[in-house]
Amino acid sequence: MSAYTISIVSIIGINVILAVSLNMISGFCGQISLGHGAFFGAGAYAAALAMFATANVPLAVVAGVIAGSLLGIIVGFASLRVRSDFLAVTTIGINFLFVGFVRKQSWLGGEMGISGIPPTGLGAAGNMVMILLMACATVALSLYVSRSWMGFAFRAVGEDEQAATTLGIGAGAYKLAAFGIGTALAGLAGALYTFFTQFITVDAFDFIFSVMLMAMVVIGGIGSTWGVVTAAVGLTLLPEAIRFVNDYRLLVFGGMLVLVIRLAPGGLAGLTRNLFDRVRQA
Amino acid sequence: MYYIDLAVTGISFGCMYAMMSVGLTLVYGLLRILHVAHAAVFALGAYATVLAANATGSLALGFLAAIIVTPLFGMAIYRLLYEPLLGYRPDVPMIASVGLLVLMQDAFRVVFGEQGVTFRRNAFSFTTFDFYGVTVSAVQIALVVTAAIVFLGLHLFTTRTRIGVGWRATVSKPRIAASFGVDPIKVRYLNFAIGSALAAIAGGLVALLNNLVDPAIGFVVSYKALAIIVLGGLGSVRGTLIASLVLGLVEAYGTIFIGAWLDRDAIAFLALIILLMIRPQGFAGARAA
Amino acid sequence: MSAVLQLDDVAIRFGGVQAVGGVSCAVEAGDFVGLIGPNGAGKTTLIRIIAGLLRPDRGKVILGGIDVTGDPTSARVRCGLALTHQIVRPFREMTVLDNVVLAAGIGYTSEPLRALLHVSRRRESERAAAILASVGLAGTERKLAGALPLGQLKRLELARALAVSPKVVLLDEPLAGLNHTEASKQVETISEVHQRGITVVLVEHNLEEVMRICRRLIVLNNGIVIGDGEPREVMADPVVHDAYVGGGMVTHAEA
Amino acid sequence: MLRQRFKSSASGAKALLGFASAVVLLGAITATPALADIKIGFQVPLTGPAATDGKSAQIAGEMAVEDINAAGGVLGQKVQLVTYDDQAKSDQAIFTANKLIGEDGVKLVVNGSYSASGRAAAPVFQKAGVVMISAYGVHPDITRAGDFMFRLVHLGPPQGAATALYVGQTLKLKRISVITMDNDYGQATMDGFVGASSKYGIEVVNKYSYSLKDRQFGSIVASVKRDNADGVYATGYFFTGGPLVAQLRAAGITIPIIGSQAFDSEKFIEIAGPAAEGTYIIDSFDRERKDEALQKFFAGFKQRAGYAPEGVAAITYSAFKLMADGIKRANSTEPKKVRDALAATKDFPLLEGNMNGFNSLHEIIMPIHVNEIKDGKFKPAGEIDDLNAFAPPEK
Repeated sequence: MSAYTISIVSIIGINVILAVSLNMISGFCGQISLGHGAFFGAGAYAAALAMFATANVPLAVVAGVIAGSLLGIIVGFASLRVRSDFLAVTTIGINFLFVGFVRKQSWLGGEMGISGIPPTGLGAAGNMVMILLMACATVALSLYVSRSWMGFAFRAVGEDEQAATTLGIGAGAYKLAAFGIGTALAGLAGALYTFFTQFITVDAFDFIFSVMLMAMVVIGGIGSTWGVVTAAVGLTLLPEAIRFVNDYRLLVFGGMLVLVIRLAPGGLAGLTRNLFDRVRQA
Repeated sequence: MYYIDLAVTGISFGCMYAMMSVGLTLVYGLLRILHVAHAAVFALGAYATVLAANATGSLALGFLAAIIVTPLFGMAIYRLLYEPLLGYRPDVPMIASVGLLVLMQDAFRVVFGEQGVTFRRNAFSFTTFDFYGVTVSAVQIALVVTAAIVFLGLHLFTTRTRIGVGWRATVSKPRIAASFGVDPIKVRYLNFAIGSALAAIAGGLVALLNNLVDPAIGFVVSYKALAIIVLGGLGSVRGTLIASLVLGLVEAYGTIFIGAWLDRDAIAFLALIILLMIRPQGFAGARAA
Repeated sequence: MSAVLQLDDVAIRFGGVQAVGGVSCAVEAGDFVGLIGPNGAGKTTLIRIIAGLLRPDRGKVILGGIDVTGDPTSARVRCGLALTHQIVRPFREMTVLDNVVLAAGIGYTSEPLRALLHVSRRRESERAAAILASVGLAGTERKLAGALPLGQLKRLELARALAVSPKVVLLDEPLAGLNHTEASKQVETISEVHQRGITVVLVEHNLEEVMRICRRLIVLNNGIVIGDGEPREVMADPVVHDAYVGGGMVTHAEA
Repeated sequence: MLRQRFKSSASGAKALLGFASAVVLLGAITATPALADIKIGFQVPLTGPAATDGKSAQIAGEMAVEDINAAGGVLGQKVQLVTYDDQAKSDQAIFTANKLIGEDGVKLVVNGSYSASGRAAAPVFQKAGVVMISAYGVHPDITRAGDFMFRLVHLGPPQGAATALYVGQTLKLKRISVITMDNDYGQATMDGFVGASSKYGIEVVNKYSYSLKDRQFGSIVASVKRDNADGVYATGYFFTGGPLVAQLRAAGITIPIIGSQAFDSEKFIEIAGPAAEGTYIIDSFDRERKDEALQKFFAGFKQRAGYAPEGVAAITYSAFKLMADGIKRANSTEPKKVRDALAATKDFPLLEGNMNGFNSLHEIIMPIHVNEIKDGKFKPAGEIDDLNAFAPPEK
């Protein structure tokens, strides 16, 4: 396997974790978050610091997960206080605050970022395998959650919070749970990203990146794990496979986002379901 | 003098933010959509101003071109993007709007180039006045004066003219307004037209102030204006005006006094998040709740 | 018999208006109570307080002996309270069956961690199907809830309320918007619910039906209780009568 | 909700399919590679916030390769450019580096991007034994990644130190207000200036900073006015420096303004207009040098891009010329031999002037040229040739 394949598979794995975890917050539980990059970044920075302190990979993963979910639960508490459209703006705000804060922190490398992060010792291929395993675990978790009573309750909260409450479902607790799980996974992705690049700068976690993640979720079909996985893989590969997409990346992604919402709001998942229904009818 | 200089800066920032955001808040008030692509309208206004001004040699024609082109664009966004999505929850058109902004921003880059465009003749940009040691530039004065005219005009329009009253009524009580013969669809187009035209004027003025229109010009608007209209209590024009001025001043002083640990963009959002935690319904209260 | 639902001097003010001004009452287990009053009497406010959507300025709400005044709605539901909304709120994108299954799963969903650890819905599906049949919705299980007509949605609302295994159900205008046939069907179902031993508190404008099925009537006016007791006796009380006539509400109370 | 309406999306499916096939078709047309002998990898930021510089670098790179091939290529072989967009982001840089190594089998690379890219790509290339010349990435980490790394631009701190020398000794300014752009380039350069300032008797009156996205500097301008300093030193790019200088002058501040290297663009003069007059730009390239290659490049670039080349373009062009020269001197495309040839470079003519060579860390050794804006043009305002005053770090 060439170094190129290894790195593209690694990035795909990381993007899958990010998109699937965002889908748990925004798709399953209906809490639109446009600041997923912040949790990703928190995990990456925490893992980087942990690697410098201990050079212990599991510990760094744990640090990333904790940092991501801590920030996530704080935002989750905010989500309990604000209306849903305020939440989108609040999460954008969290993203800008995170970037604006880290930029100025010399202990986090400020603008320079953090480089020379100790390697995991697994090599590029080993890292890739680790990333893939984590991505598979994330997908499995997502599939499990959507089948469990928790996923059921998430759907209820996402659709009508008050109605859910009258069925004994504590909407607040579930929103926190969604943010907690989703952002913990984003933190995990952050740690893996740190292992992959061994060098992080805050620009990698900006608002535009969060928008790209949301694009993956929406294009894949909000709420559908497999749809989102497909979109994450496809949208990561597309610029690689097609030169035109590479040169006009934002044009294409933005355009796809608009077209999908406008013409096929169910995303890829909706399209397949639709096709499947028609085949069955025929 | 120094603090007055900063205040002048802050007020002119504030007026600029107010004109950028008022269209956004109008759209929200009417349709409950966070019209993020308003930033693309703003950028289009800036490009139209500079390109038309350079082509004709007249700044006035530049602005005229901008306030002709952008309302059309704004109304097209409503017709082609938002109207078909009105039945969905508000997140859906918002995400589409974000997509449109990203698309437009890259389109500006492709069409007008990475380098950006500058005014060929722009004496206006470099004219300043000195009031007892406080320096005020012509563009700053233009910003404040335009904002004052615009907001006063908006106020008069919505209280004194038939169509304006109908518009305001539609925003607050759509059904009652409809029963009095106000066509809600017309009002929506009017809403987008006026909001877009205001953004275009703001865009043109910012273009003058920077003497540069680059593809990223709208981006700052997109997120800062969002913060502002939430601070202003979504849908409230007066709240937006107040929030803009406050944010302008906070930024003007904040850049100097807290710039060492937080950058300017983050200041707006820090204020936003603090406010939302204390008053989840925003400055202007429960009007949009 | 002990009180399943007890209000203790509950009061709330909105601005200058005393919407509810010190209401105390106890609903015994197995009772069937109608809560009535003219428009603006404070019924809706009181229901919102009982449901946990509003917090009273003073007083207590006690459910099955537990003070739940500070608890959110979901916690009250777990204490044995069930609610139906005046305006129906089904999960429109779920099937009818899923709507009820979700309610029947309250044992899992009341605790996110427990919800995460359980997957099987078989038992709840069976129970939900039975409940749907009991309210006359058999055959609609696979339809999307959003596709049901209003009459059926009202019954779905009731089915969901039953599925949480409540001790007491609070029905907020379950007949509103129904035609005559639908209404009498719905009344029948409610009676059956009561016969199963569930305490019912019914808020309804349709006084005729209320008089017919309730065992006890509580009348609110201007935020206070002006009558409480056996329906016919209460309606015969001149104070109640005046309030109703004075409130502009022509009734068939004597009919 | 979104899931609600998927039934109505049949037309959507068609439209999407149509769009996708159009994209695929376009891709097929543009992706056919031309066969060539020596591949040189090229990482440039074509999208994202660094696209302005990336575009110039890309044009310059293409011109360089065309010029090299027009002159008969290298070792009798043609040079082929393999360009990838790294968005000036670290993950994309790693990604495209691996792609260059693994897919394209490239052994020689020019990184025409910012530090974030160069820093991330350097260890990857080093490990694979690929020679990389960073054209204008200023972070020290790039060359520290190993001996296959070279840099053609002065490091941030030496640039800053040279600026202090020029400000203190040539311009003889004592009290300076400094304005830092918040990115690695802006910060590193400013650190060099502040660190060396006391050596030349400069007092830093006050420090301010702004973000890459800022175009309005009212607060900073008001503060600088109050500082009452002898001069202002600002780091930044032309698109931030242009508005900054215009606003400083508009506020009636008449003291000398000294700008950092990335102010170097015709666009800077265009944006700042008459306010640009008298601005000093440190490490800006001498456009008037009587050099045939320079004048030819200047005209060619302008014709091709529609605007005059800036420092970034010149240095990227030079990077390719140097790479070709390295191959020639090594008489091989073997990376190790090219590396040794490059390390031994002496007095090589870059577009910006002759470079003396590389130090042990493969940092460039070369005098720093200063321009001053006069009559809307870049005019030479001296050389800083005390090489010891801004010596880059050694291995």
